Amino acid sequence: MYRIETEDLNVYFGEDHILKDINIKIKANTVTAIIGPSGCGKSTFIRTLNRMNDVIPNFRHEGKVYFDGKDIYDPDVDVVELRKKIGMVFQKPNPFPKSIYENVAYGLRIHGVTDEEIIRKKVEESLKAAALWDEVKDRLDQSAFSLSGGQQQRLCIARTLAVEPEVIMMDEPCSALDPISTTKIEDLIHKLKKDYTIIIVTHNLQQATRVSEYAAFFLNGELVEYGPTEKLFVSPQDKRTEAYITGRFG
Amino acid sequence: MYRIETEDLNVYFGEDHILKDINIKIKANTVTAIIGPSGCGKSTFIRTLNRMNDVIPNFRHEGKVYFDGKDIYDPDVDVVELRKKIGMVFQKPNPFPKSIYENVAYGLRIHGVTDEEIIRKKVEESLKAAALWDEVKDRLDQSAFSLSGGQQQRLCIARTLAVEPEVIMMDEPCSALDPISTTKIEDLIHKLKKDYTIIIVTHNLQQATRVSEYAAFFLNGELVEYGPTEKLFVSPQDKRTEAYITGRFG
Amino acid sequence: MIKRRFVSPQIVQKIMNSILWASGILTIIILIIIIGYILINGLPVINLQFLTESPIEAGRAGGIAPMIVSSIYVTLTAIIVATPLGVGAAIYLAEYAAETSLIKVIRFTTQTLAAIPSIVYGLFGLAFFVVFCGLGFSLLSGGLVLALMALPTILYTAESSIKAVPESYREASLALGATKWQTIYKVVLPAAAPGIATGVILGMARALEEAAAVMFVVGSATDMPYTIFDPGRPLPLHLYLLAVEGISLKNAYGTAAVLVILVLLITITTNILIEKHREKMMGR
Amino acid sequence: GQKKSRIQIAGSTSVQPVAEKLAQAYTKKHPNVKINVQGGGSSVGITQAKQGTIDIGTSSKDLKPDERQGLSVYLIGRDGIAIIVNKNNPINDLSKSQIRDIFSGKIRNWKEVGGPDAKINVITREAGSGTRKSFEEVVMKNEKIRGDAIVQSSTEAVKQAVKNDPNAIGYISLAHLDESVKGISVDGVPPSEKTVADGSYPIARPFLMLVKGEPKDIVKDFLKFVLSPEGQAIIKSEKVVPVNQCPPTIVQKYDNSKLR
Amino acid sequence: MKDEELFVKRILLLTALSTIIILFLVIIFIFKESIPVFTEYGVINFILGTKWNPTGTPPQFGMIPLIVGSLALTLLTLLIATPFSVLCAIFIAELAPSTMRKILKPVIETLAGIPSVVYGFFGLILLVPFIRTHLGGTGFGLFTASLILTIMIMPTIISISHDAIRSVPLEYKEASLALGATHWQTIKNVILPAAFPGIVVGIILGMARAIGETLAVIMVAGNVPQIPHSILDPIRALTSNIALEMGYATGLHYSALFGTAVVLFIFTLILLLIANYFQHKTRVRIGGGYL
Ligand SMILES: Nc1ncnc2c1ncn2[C@@H]1O[C@H](COP(=O)(O)OP(=O)(O)OP(=O)(O)O)[C@@H](O)[C@H]1O
Ligand SMILES: Nc1ncnc2c1ncn2[C@@H]1O[C@H](COP(=O)(O)OP(=O)(O)OP(=O)(O)O)[C@@H](O)[C@H]1O
Ligand SMILES: [Mg+2]
Ligand SMILES: [Mg+2]
Ligand SMILES: O=P([O-])([O-])[O-]
Repeated sequence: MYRIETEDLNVYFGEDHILKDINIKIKANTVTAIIGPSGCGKSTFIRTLNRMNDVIPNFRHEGKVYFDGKDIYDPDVDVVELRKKIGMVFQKPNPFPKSIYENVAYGLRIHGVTDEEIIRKKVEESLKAAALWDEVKDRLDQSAFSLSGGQQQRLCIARTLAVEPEVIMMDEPCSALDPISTTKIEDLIHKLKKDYTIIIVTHNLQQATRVSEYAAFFLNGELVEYGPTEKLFVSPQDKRTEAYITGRFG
Repeated sequence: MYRIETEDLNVYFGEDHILKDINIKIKANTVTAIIGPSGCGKSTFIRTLNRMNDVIPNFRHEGKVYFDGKDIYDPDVDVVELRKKIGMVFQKPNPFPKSIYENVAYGLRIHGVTDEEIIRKKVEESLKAAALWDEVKDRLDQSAFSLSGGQQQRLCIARTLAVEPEVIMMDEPCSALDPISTTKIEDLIHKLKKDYTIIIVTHNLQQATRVSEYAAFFLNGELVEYGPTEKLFVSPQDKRTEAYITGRFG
Repeated sequence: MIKRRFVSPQIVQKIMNSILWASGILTIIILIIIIGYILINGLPVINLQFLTESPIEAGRAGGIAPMIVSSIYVTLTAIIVATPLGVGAAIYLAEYAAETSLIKVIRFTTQTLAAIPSIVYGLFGLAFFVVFCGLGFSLLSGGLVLALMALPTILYTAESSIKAVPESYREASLALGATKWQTIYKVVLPAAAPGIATGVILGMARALEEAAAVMFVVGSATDMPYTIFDPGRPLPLHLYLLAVEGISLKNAYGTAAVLVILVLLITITTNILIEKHREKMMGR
Repeated sequence: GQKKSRIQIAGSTSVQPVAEKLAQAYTKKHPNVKINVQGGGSSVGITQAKQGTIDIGTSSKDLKPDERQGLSVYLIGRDGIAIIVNKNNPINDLSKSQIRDIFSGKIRNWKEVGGPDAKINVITREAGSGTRKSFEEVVMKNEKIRGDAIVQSSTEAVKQAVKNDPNAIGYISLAHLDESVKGISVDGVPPSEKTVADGSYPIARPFLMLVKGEPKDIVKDFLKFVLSPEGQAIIKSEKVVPVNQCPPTIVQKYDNSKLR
Repeated sequence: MKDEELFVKRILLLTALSTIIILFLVIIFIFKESIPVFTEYGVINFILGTKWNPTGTPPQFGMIPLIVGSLALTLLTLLIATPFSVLCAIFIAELAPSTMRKILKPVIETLAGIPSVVYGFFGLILLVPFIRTHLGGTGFGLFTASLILTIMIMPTIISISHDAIRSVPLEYKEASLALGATHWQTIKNVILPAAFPGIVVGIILGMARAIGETLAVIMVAGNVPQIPHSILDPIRALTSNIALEMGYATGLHYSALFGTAVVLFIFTLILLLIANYFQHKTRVRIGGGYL
């Protein structure tokens, strides 16, 4: 069984047809890269997978999205539970206007953990997993805004890890980061791969080849090509894929 | 004589040292590409060339910036004249909330042109030069916001052309555009090259090779390498340049 | 993750949902009942005669035409005086002033002006405009007092809408070789216009509804005023006197309804105008 | 013939309705004259008249000697002050001393004056009100109105309060008395224009018009109109006692006779 | 060109300075008229006096009952108005369907523009009798006045709080939801704290309106210059004191009413300073960036 599977998924924002007949099957514990030029629907796609698009007033979808075999748009699905299981990291680092510590603790607190000792441990653990602990351990009380962009992004990853999701989706997590931060986050993805199913949106094709096992190329809301990363980059089946990966646009 | 020349240019925002000892010489009627990862100072650099950074309260510079042999930071330089000569197109298309026509006419009006006939001619000419005329000629009265992103970006270019600058600087003009718009703008750059000196910031390395004759690689505020584009991409002198153009970060 | 709470967040969510709906609806109902009550009692009083005639016997009979004219005079005076001052100051604060101590002083001053009770403005108007400046009891004195009261509202709203104009517009203009003032005048102000208009409307609404501040300065003559140098009696003051002096409860309801309708009309038309402007600018 | 001119009147809000009626009648006869009647309060009338910024000031209370300096003061009528209770209150008659004790707080329950067992809610006017001043002078003498009495800012507000509260007592201008409340007898005398006029009803106060120095031209003409039978008839129609029905000893105190 | 720029800048500076000039004029003219009461009656006697009886012999001009009255009225009003307004703002911003919000927003704005006299009139006709029959007393008093003021300032607080809530970046909300927080948890833990400074602005403006309201309060508060012992007791606010007696006052009494305006002015100034401090503190506490 696939962890995530879509069947003829179509997404509309009001009149606009944003995603067209998307069929994709994602195995557990793999890293899938979503690539494609700006505006092709990458973000919309992953936001459909954890029903984040529900907050957009005129969002509408057709088709099915299965998570562990269950359609997540079924009326009896608990969205809160779903989002707990499918964590998400956004393109722009978006820490809360709270302290570093409270940012990571946030997820635990809302899920009912009150024992401060457990929270403290989990915060440390998550920050370590996100390769941020050493840099912030002496300033956990400081505002998250005092961190650099790369650190903020890793903080957001730590915040996501803290609630122990099964899937982590990242929307261009490195696009605003410097080389060193980028390297750190890529290393992190390598480390997380064995425990989590990871979906990463990126505009950096080299990054896609470095971190992912599968790659999906979106264009104008269509899934043009999907398969093992190496195959997609070395011998693309579709002309448009080839044009894109050779840098003819985007 | 070079059109633009910097001599040990250092730029600070408050305490932050953003640009470090930049020495660059740009010939007239060439296209120079500025490349480098996010935050390395590309935008800051080109904004220093038309004194756009003056609007930032804690901006400070050291060193010289010559435009046609004259230091633009001399007290007797008329900034308004300078900016007229060095046009600029921004990363995100930023048309004014006015009609298409008024967007292009704006520069003429502020420079004292009142004859509507002259303005009309110039608007048409500029829109033609920006390869936008055919698409908008029947709807000049409509809001500029009714255009697509790519059209808006070309409108911004037309707006810049209308005031007849000598240099055009573009800050990642295609980063938010679809493939077709990107191609149109690249074609446009090729066309403009013979009349204007062009500086283009881009994160798309293929684009840099396609449009530019010279390339400058920035990293952490330093100008790591500068030279003919082909040479820089084929046989980079610096390890960091090589790492970057082979996609190891960014 | 283990749950360690007896009431699940989902349940809390449901409870809070109900509380929010209940309090939201309740508040709105209460507020609407008041309007409804005024309108139900006041609308039957309103007819052409009521709107176009002068009051007879201090308002026991007849209409409220001079009060409508008085209200228009004082409100317009207030807006005409306060708008250039408020918008000018807003431009200065938003575009020219760095965070100097002068700015802090002006900001605190504006806050203070906004917080001064209207009755204090009334006393000031009496001592300054009426007596010191020799304007006497007149609609001009009233309008000037109201201008002072509307000023902070206009200033504050205009400042924040000017600040909300994207930096990219300014940069685009400057990059084309525009001077700072050209940029402000031709790009920033048009883009901020809807917000500034809202501020002016709010200031206008404040001037239109004020009774206490004008009580001691307009004189409360019931005659039709011809110029702003005449004394007059704006609608809210008329309402207060009618209700409190017990001249006519029926006409008090009518006057209240006219005021409510005026406020409604102003809000609705400006909303429409602003929407139109936005549509034209943004193409949506 | 006559060129257009204007008279400015300001002052007591109690006098204002009467003054407006007078002005209307006068301008009907003299279309070239325009009269503005404004409120502001008696003291506004006094000070503005003194400064000469208005032509005629009005007051619903007597002037102190120093206030009167430099002013011509004309009595245009007298207004009674009615003691009112709720219509459901069985009390019809109180003595002046009972009223005094109620307002000073010595009597606090209606049953002490023969009514039901209920607390008395005392309603008074604000300090400085002409009505209150006259009430205090005639009824309270040296006693003070109890400190926790509800203060209402106008005649009608007092009337509203008494109309709605079965246990309330208050006092208002006789001109405003109507069936919505009950005006009780004082020492057996019911409040009416007649009893005020003949002096048997004890609580009343003057309505005054004030002019700086001597009145001239149209101002003088207007004042003459006010004191003429026609003007006095208007005053009477407003339930104010006209001057010719007031005791001459009172009229003597003012400058009415000098107007001729 | 340069000259014109400078000229414009000067003019604009002048308009900005006009606020300072106006404030100075207000202060000078209000203080000037009040000097007699301070010099002849005495600052201490005036501000700390416990009796207001301007027509007594000798007249007494003690401010304490009025200060207490205004203070109690303001606090009680805020106590009632704040929770309801904030809940209502949350409802409109976060829960109400978008068509409902589009209707409610202008309705609330209209309500904020309804003349306060209308509210006072409503209170006099309906609320006073209601309170008397159901809660006792005369119906005029602190509680009635608070309710009227509450109704009056709620639209202000709702409208500003609503804007503050709506302007919290969507990113925060999404980040919280993406972690599996419920909507209410997100509102409570992320949206409200981030909107807090804006909500405080709304409360301050509402408070300023409550303190400054004159005529509506006169109509329902009972206007007794006394220190209230229960919330049903009648009180007199500083503003009411001025409006009630201004028409008749002369001499020292006139000056004492301008003195009341001075006290009122200082009163608002103090509250403003407290509010500023409070707002500043919450800003700093909330995070590195100003929100
Ligand atoms: N809330 C929305 N309402 C309407 N249209 C939207 C909305 N969000 C996105 N879109 C549109 O949907 C399309 C896909 O957007 P999406 O953000 O998914 O692109 P993307 O591939 O993530 O682009 P990028 O690389 O720039 O992030 C775009 O045309 C965009 O304009
Ligand atoms: N106004 C400012 N004040 C302080 N620091 C600034 C300011 N603008 C930019 N910086 C800093 O200057 C550095 C260079 O920024 P710049 O925008 O020039 O980078 P860039 O190369 O254009 O990046 P990108 O590709 O993301 O546009 C960054 O570290 C940025 O944080
Ligand atoms: Mg995206
Ligand atoms: Mg940049
Ligand atoms: O002067 P009065 O309003 O009390 O009649």
